[in-house]
Amino acid sequence: MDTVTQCPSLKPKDYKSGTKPVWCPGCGDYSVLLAITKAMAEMSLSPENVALVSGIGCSSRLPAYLNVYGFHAVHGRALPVATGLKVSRPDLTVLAAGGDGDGFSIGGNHFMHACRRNVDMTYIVMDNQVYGMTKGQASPTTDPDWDKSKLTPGGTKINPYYPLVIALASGANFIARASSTDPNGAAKVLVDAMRHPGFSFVHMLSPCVTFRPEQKDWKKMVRSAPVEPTTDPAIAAKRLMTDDNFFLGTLYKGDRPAYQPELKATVDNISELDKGFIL
Amino acid sequence: MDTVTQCPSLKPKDYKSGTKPVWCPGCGDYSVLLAITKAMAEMSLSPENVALVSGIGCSSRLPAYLNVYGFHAVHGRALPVATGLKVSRPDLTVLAAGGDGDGFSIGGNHFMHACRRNVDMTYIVMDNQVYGMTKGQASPTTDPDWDKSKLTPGGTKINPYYPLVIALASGANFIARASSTDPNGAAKVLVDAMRHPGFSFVHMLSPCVTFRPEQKDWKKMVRSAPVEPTTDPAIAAKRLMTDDNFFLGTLYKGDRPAYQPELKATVDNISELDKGFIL
Amino acid sequence: MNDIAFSSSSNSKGAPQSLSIALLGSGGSGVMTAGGQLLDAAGQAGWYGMMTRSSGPQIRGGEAAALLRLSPQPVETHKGRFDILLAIDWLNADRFVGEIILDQKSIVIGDSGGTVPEAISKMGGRYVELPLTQLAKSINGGRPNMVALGALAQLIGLPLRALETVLSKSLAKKGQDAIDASIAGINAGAEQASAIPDIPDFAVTPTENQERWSITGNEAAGLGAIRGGIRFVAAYPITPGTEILEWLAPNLKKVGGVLVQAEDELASINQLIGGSFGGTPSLTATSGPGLALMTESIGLAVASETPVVVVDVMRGGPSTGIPTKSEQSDLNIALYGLHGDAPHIVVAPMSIGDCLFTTQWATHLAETLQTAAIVLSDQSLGQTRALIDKPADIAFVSGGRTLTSKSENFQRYVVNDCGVSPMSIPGTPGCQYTADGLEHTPTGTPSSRAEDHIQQLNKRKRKLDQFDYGDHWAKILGEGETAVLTWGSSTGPVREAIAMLEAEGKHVRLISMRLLLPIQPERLAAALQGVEKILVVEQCHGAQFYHYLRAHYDLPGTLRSMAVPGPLMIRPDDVYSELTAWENA
Amino acid sequence: MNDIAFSSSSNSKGAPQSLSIALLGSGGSGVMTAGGQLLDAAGQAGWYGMMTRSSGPQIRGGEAAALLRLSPQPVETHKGRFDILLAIDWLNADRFVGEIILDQKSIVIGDSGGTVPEAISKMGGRYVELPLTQLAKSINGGRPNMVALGALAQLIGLPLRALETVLSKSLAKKGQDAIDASIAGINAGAEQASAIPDIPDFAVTPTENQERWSITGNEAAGLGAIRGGIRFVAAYPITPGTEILEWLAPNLKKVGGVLVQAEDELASINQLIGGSFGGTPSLTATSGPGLALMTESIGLAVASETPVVVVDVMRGGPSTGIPTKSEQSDLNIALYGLHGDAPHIVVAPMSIGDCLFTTQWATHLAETLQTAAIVLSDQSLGQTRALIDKPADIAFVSGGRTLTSKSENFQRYVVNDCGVSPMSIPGTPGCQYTADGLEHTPTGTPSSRAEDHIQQLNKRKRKLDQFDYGDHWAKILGEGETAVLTWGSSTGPVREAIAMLEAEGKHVRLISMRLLLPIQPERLAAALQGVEKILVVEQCHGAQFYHYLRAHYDLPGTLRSMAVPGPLMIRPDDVYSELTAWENA
Ligand SMILES: Cc1ncc(C[n+]2csc(CCOP(=O)(O)OP(=O)(O)O)c2C)c(N)n1
Ligand SMILES: Cc1ncc(C[n+]2csc(CCOP(=O)(O)OP(=O)(O)O)c2C)c(N)n1
Ligand code: SF4
Ligand code: SF4
Ligand SMILES: [Mg+2]
Ligand SMILES: [Mg+2]
Repeated sequence: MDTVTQCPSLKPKDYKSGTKPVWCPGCGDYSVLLAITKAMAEMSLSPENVALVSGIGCSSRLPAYLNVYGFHAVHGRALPVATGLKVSRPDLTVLAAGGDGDGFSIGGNHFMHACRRNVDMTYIVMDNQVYGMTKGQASPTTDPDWDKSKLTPGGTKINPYYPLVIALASGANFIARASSTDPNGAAKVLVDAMRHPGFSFVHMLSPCVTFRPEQKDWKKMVRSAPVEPTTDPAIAAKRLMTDDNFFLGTLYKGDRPAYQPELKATVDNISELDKGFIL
Repeated sequence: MDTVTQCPSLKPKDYKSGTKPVWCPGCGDYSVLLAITKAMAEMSLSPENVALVSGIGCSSRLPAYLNVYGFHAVHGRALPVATGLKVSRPDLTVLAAGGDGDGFSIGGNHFMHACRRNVDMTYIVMDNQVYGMTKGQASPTTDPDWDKSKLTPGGTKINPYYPLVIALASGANFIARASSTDPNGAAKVLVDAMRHPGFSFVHMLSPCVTFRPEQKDWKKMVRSAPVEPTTDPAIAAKRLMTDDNFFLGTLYKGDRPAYQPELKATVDNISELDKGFIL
Repeated sequence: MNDIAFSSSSNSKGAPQSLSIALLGSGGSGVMTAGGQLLDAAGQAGWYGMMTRSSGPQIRGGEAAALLRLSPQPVETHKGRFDILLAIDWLNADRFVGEIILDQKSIVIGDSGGTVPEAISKMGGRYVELPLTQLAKSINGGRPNMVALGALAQLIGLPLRALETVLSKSLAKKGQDAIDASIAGINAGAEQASAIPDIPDFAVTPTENQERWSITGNEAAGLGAIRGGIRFVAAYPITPGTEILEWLAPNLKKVGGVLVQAEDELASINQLIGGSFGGTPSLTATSGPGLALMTESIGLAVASETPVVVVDVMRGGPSTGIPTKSEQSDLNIALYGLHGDAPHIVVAPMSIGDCLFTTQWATHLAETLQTAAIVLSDQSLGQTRALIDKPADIAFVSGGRTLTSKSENFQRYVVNDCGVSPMSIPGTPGCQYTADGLEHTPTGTPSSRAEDHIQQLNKRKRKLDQFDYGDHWAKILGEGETAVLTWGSSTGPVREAIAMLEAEGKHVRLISMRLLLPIQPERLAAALQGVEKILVVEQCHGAQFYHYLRAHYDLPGTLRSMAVPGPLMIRPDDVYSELTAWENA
Repeated sequence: MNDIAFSSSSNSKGAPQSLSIALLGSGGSGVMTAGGQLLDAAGQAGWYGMMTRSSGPQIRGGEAAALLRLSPQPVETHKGRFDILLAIDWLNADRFVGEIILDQKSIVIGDSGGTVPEAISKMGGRYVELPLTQLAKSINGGRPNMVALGALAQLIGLPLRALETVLSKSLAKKGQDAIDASIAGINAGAEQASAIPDIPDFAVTPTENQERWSITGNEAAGLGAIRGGIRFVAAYPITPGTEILEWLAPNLKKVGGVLVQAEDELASINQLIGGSFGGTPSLTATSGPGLALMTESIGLAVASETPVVVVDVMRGGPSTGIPTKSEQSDLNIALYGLHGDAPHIVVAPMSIGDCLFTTQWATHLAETLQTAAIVLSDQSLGQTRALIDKPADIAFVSGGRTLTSKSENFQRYVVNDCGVSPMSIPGTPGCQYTADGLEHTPTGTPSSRAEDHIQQLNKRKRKLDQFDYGDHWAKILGEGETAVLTWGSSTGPVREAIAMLEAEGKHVRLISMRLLLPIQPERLAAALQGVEKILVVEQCHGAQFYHYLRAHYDLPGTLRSMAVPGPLMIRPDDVYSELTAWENA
C-alpha cells in the first residue's frame, strides 16, 4: 500500500547507495537490485519511508546497496524482523528479501507463518536453487539429481520444495513470479506486489552464474504466464500444479484483510494500569 | 513397512508401560494412546523394535505411557529426532507424535521438510487447536476469532493453518485424518499409515476438555470421508480445498520412494580413507 | 496477642513476625481460590504477605497447595516451617513433604474422618479435625474450601469483614447467591474453629493502612516494561514466563502498543529486533529453553546495536527440566551464552516488587546503550503473589535514540568516546543506513579489516563499561566482617537469615547484585571494604554465581559457596545455619 | 645454503627454520592453485609446511593470497613476516597489509610494468620484476601463475621435478596439453628467476622421507570422527565448518555411514540425538551462529544422556561477524551456553594435525560418558592445509553403551557410583525406556521431586568429574618459572615464541589445554608447580579463557592476560614480545 509520502522526482539510480556489491560478475542479483530500484522509482517512494530486511546469503547482501533503511539480519530471520517492524510501524513500506536457502530452508517456518499472518509487506526470494554464499550446496528448490555439491554426492534425492504452492497452501495473499533476466518485467511485478495489501510473495528467479552456470539458460526459458491473476485459491492451486517454474507474472491475488493491530492508546496515562493492583 | 520381527501374541494393553498419564480426565489423548496400542497389536509389532519420538506438550507425554522405546525430546523437534533415528536405523519402526503447537508452530519447518524428505515413518499430530500444556493459548490451527486466550484478546485474527494442505503441498506421501473420538477407526488409519512406505502424516483430532470444552462436540461432527484414498495429488488438492476438518480416513496415498541412503561399507578397513592424504 | 507462632521456629527471632499457612487439597477442591482470597483479605486488613502455588504433575485436577505467609511487615520469602496446615482432603498430600515443614507447635487441620498421611503426621504438630464437608453440605451451594477459609480466618484473627469484602468482589460475576453461600461457609467455618480448645493466638497486628498492591513478579515485570516504554512485545508462551505476556497483551493495547504471539522464539526475538529498529522499545518474556533458542539473535541485537529486552523467568534445568519450579541456573547462559565477544546487559530483580523496577531499568539501559538486556527473574518471583507497598514512580531520562532529524554525514556506527553512536529510525530523511550483524565500518558497510573489528569491539564494550549505573547496581545492607553475596530470589531468604543473626547480635553484610553485566569491580570492592569472609548464596547446582564472581572480581578474604539446586527454595533457616556453622567452624 | 631468511627476522632464532611466501593476485589469477601446488611439491621434496588462503569480500573473483610457510621441521603457525611476496598483479593487494609483513630482507616480486602499492612498498624489501604475463603469452596455453610458480621454486631451491610430479597428477584430468603448458610455464619462470642477481639462498634442507600427509584441520576432524566411530552426521553448511562435512559425506558412505543435509541447525542437532539414541555415534560440524541455535538441544543431549559430538569451527564474532576469519571467541558459549546446570565436555585441538586426535577423542568421551562433547576448532586450523607426519593410529576402548541384551530391572538412569548408567539401544528386547529431557527418576519417569533432581544432577556431574582423562587433557612442554597457558590455535605461535626464548637461554613452560570441560584442577596445579608468572594467551577480545581459568582454578603467582581478537592471527613475535616485555617490566 502506498500511503507514504511521495517523492516523484527520484530516478531508479537514486535508490542505490553507491556501495559496490560483492556479487560475482554476472550474478542475477544485480538485476534484482535494479528491478527493485525501478519499482521504487515507479512508486515514487521516499527512501526514508522504506525499509528492506534480509537474512544471510549472497542475495541477502542487497539492503546495503540501496539507499533506503536496511537490516541485514541473521540467516533465515528476515521475515520476523520485517514483521516486527511493520506491525509496530505500519506507516513504513516494508520489504523482506533473501535467498532460497535463507527463506525456504532455515527460514521455512517463518515463511509459512508470514503467509498466514498476512502482514502488509512484500517478500522477495531470489531463487538460484543453490546456497551461493557457502559455495554451492543444494537448497530446498534444487533438483533431486543435481550432484555438484560435495555434501550430497549423487544428488539430494529429495523432492524439491515448491515455493508458490507452499505460499498458497499457507494463505499468502499475493503470489507472483519474476525473473532477474527481465528487470523491467520484474519491476512491474514488484510494484504490483507492493501495492497489494497484506503479505505478497515474489518468487524471483536469479541465476547463480558461479555454482549453477547452466542457469544462464533461464533467460530463454522464462515466459509470461498466459493467464490473468486469479483471486480464487482453487484456480490458483490448479494453475500451480502445472507450473514449471518458468511462468512469470502475478498468479494469485487474494483479498484477505491485512493483519494490523490498531496502535491507539485508550488510557490517558499509564498510571491507569496501576489500578489493577491496588487492593 | 512391517519388516520387523513379529510378536503376534501381544494384546493392545501389552504395549502400555503402566505409567499413569498426567492428562486431565476426559482428555482425548487417552484414546489416541489406546488407538496406537491397538494399531501396534494389529501389526504384531515387537515393542523393542518400535520407537516413538515426541516433542513437548500434553500430547507429547505419550511415549512414557507405551512399552516401546521412546524419546520425549524438546518442543518442536520430534521430527528431526525421528529422522535421525530412522535414517541410521532403518530396521526400526519409527513414529513421531505431538501436538498442534509442537508440530505446526515451533516445529513447522521440520514438518514441511519431513514431508519432502519422505523418510519412512509415521507422524501423528494430536490436534486440539490449543496449547494445552501452557494453559490455553491459540495454536496455528485455532480459529481466528477464538478469544479465550489472554495472549490474544479478541482472537488471533490470523488465518488458520491447514495441516493436510501443507502436508500435500510439501510432498507428504500419505495423508490421513483420524479422531480420538473413534479409537478403532483411528487404529485402522494408523495401521494403514505405518504400512505405507515413506512419510505418512496422520492428523489426529484429540479434544482438550480443559481449555476447549466445546471440542467435546467433535464426537458428533466427525464422519468418514465419502471417498477412496487417491494417489493423484491434484484430486487430493481439490478434496482438501473443501475439507471441513472433520472428514476421517486416508485421503491421499502417494507412491514416491522413501528416502533411505544405503548403509553399506564399500571399504574393508577405515585406513583406506588415509590414502587421500598421503603425499 | 501472644507470639507463639513467631517463637515456635527455633531461629525465627529477628525475622519478620509472620504466620505461615499451607492449604492443601486435591484437584477441584478450590484451595488456590481460597488461598488467594485469604491473601487478599489479609491485605484488606492491613497485613503484608505472599502466596505461592504448588501442584502435582497432572496438567489439571491434580493435588495442589496454596502456601501463604502473612506478616505485619513486608515479606520476601517463605519460611520452610508452617504454623498451620489445613487439608481439605489428603489425596497425594505427601507430595508436598519437603516443601512444607511442620513441628510440634504447628497445627494440622483435616476434614473429619480423614487420615493424615504418615509422612505428614510424623513431622509433628497438633492434629485437629473440622467437619468441613459436612458443614459445606449443610449450606445451599456451600463448598468445603469456604468453610476452611472461615476457619483459618478465625484461627489467625483475620476479621471476617475483610473476607466478606473480598468474596463479594471476587464473586460479583457469579451473583448474590454464590456470595451468600460463600459467606455462610466462612461463617460456619469460623464458628467451628472458635470452638477448638487451647488454640494459640496467631493474630498479627496490621500496620497502618497505606496503599497496598497485590501483585505477582510476572505482573510487576509487565508493568515495569510498560513504564520503561515498551510498546512492542513478540513472544511464544512458556512456563513460568507466560503470565508476563498474559498481563501485557491487554495492557499494551491500552497504551497503544501491541503483543504478537509468534510462531516460536526465533521469530519472537527477531520480531523484537524489527520493532526496535523501527524505534519502538521492544521486549519478550521466556524461560530457559526459549532463551537458548534466542541467543543467536540476541547476538545480532548486540552486533547491530539494536536495543531489545529479554526477560527469562528461570525454571529448573537443564533441558525441559522442571518447568514449574524455580532455579537460578540460567545465570551462565545469560552471562556467557552468546557466541563471539558480545557484551550486553544482565540484570536480576531481587524481590517480587523489584521485578517492576528491574524490568523498567533494563528497558532504560537497553535503549540508552543500544544493546540487548537480559532480565533474570525466576519462577518463585514470577508466580508468587505478594502484598507490597505501592511501588515508587520512577522515570529515567532516556538516551540512546538520539537522532530524529537529518544530520550531515550520518554514520550509524561512528566510533566515539562514549561508545554510543547516533541511531536514526526509519522515517528520518537523510539518515538511512543498513543495520548489520556482520562486522562493519562506522557507516555499517561489512568489513573484515582488523581495525574495524577492534574499533567496533572496543566501542560495544566501552559504551557499557563507561555508563554510570549509579546505586542501582546492588542492594547493600548492614555492616560486619562477614558478607553474603547473592542475587535474585535468593536475596529474600538471605536477608531474613541476616536479620535473625542480627537479633543475636551478629552483624553480617548483605550484598545483592542487581547488575550482573557489565561487571562493577570498583563498586563491589568498595562494598566489600573490611570484609574477611564471603558466603556466596545461589539456587543452582553448578555454583554459577560463585564462579562468575571469581572470574571477574578480586574478592577479599575467604570465599565460600552455598549453591543449592531447585526445586525447593532456599530458606532463611538454611542460610542462617550455613552462616552459623561457618562461624563455629 | 645460508640462512638469510631465517636470521632476517629479528627474533626468529629458536623457531623452526622456515620460509614464508605470499602469493598474491586478483580473481582468476590462479594464486590459490599455484600455492597449493607449491605446497604439495614441497611435501614431495621432503619439506613440511602449511598454506593459508585469504581473500577479499567478493563471493568469487576478488583478490586472493596464498600464504605459505615451508620448513624442514613441522610448523604449526605462520610468522607475520614474509621472505618472499610474489604478486601476479597488484589489484587491491593493499587489502592484505596487516596479514603480510615485509622488511628490508624480504624480496618483493611483481609482473614487469606493474606498480607496487605504497602500503606494500613502504614496508621495505627488495623489489624485483619478472615478465610473468609476457612469458606466459609466449607459451601455448601458458598462464602467469605457472610462471610465478616456477620462479618461486627456483628461488627457494625446490627441485622442479617435485613440481612436475604434482602438476602431472593434479592436471591429469585436463590432459597432456595442459600439463605441458604448465611445465613449460614453470620452466620459463625458473629460468627467469635464476637470472635475478644477488639472490640469497633461501633453500631449506629436507628431512628424511617418512610418510607425509597433506591435510587441513577440517579434513583431519572428519577423519578423526570416522576413526572415533561416527557413522551418522546431520548438518547444515556454514563457513568455515563446511569442509568437514564435504569431506565426510563421501567418506562416511564408504564406511557404511551417512550424512544428511538438514534444513537448519535445529534439525541437525536433533537428528544427531535420534541417530545416537539408535546406537549410532553421531556428529555435526558448524560455526558460532549454528552452535548458538543448537544449545537448547545440546542441553537435551546432556539431560537425556544421549552422546553427541558438535564441532564448532570458530570464526570472528559476534553475530555473523567475520565468517572467513579465525577467532577463539566461542569459548564462553561452548563452556557456559547451555541453560540450567548442564555438565558436558569441551575439548580443543591445538594444531591442524591434532584436529584428528581431538575429534576422535571427543567422540570417545561423548560415547563413554553419554553426554554432549563440543570440539572447538577454528578457521585457522580448519582451513589451513599442512604437511604433517602420518598421524598415529589410536584406538580407544569404548565404554558407555553397555547394554546389549535384556537385563532384569533395567533402569536407564540408575544412580550409581560412576555416574554412567547402562544404556540400551532400540532393538534390545526388555530394555525399552523413554529418554527424557524433563527431570526424571532412575527409570526415566518425569519427576519434579527434589531428591530425583539432586540425584540426577549429581550423577551427570559425577560421571564427568570422575573419569580419568589421562595425559590427553593438556600438552605440557618445558620448564621455567614463567608459564604460558593457552589453548587451541594459539598454541602454535606460543610454542614458537617459547622456542625463540629458549634459544636466548630463557625457559618458559607451555601448557596448552585440550580438555576445557570438565575442569582438571589437580592436574593443572601439578603442571604449574613452581610457576611464578602465568601469561594467558588467547585470540579473543573478552579474555574469555583468562576469566574461565580464574573462575575454576587456583592459579599460583601473577596472572597476565594477552587477549587479541581476530581477524589477524596471533604471531610468535607477538607472544615473544609480550613475554620479553613482562620480563623487563
Ligand atoms: C545459522 C547459520 N547457519 C548457516 C549459515 C551459513 N550460511 C550463510 S548463507 C547460507 C545459505 C545461502 O543460501 P541462499 O539463502 O540461497 O542465498 P544465496 O547465497 O544463494 O543468494 C548459509 C547456509 C549462517 N550464516 N548462519
Ligand atoms: C522452546 C520452548 N518453548 C516453549 C515451550 C513451552 N511449551 C510447552 S508445551 C507448549 C505447547 C503445547 O501445545 P501443543 O503442542 O499443541 O500440545 P498440547 O499440550 O496441546 O497437547 C509450549 C508452548 C517449551 N517447552 N519449549
Ligand atoms: S556465488 Fe552465485 S549467487 Fe553468489 S554472488 Fe556469485 S553468482 Fe551470485
Ligand atoms: S490440558 Fe487439554 S490437552 Fe492437556 S491433558 Fe488436559 S485436556 Fe488434555
Ligand atoms: Mg540461493
Ligand atoms: Mg495442542
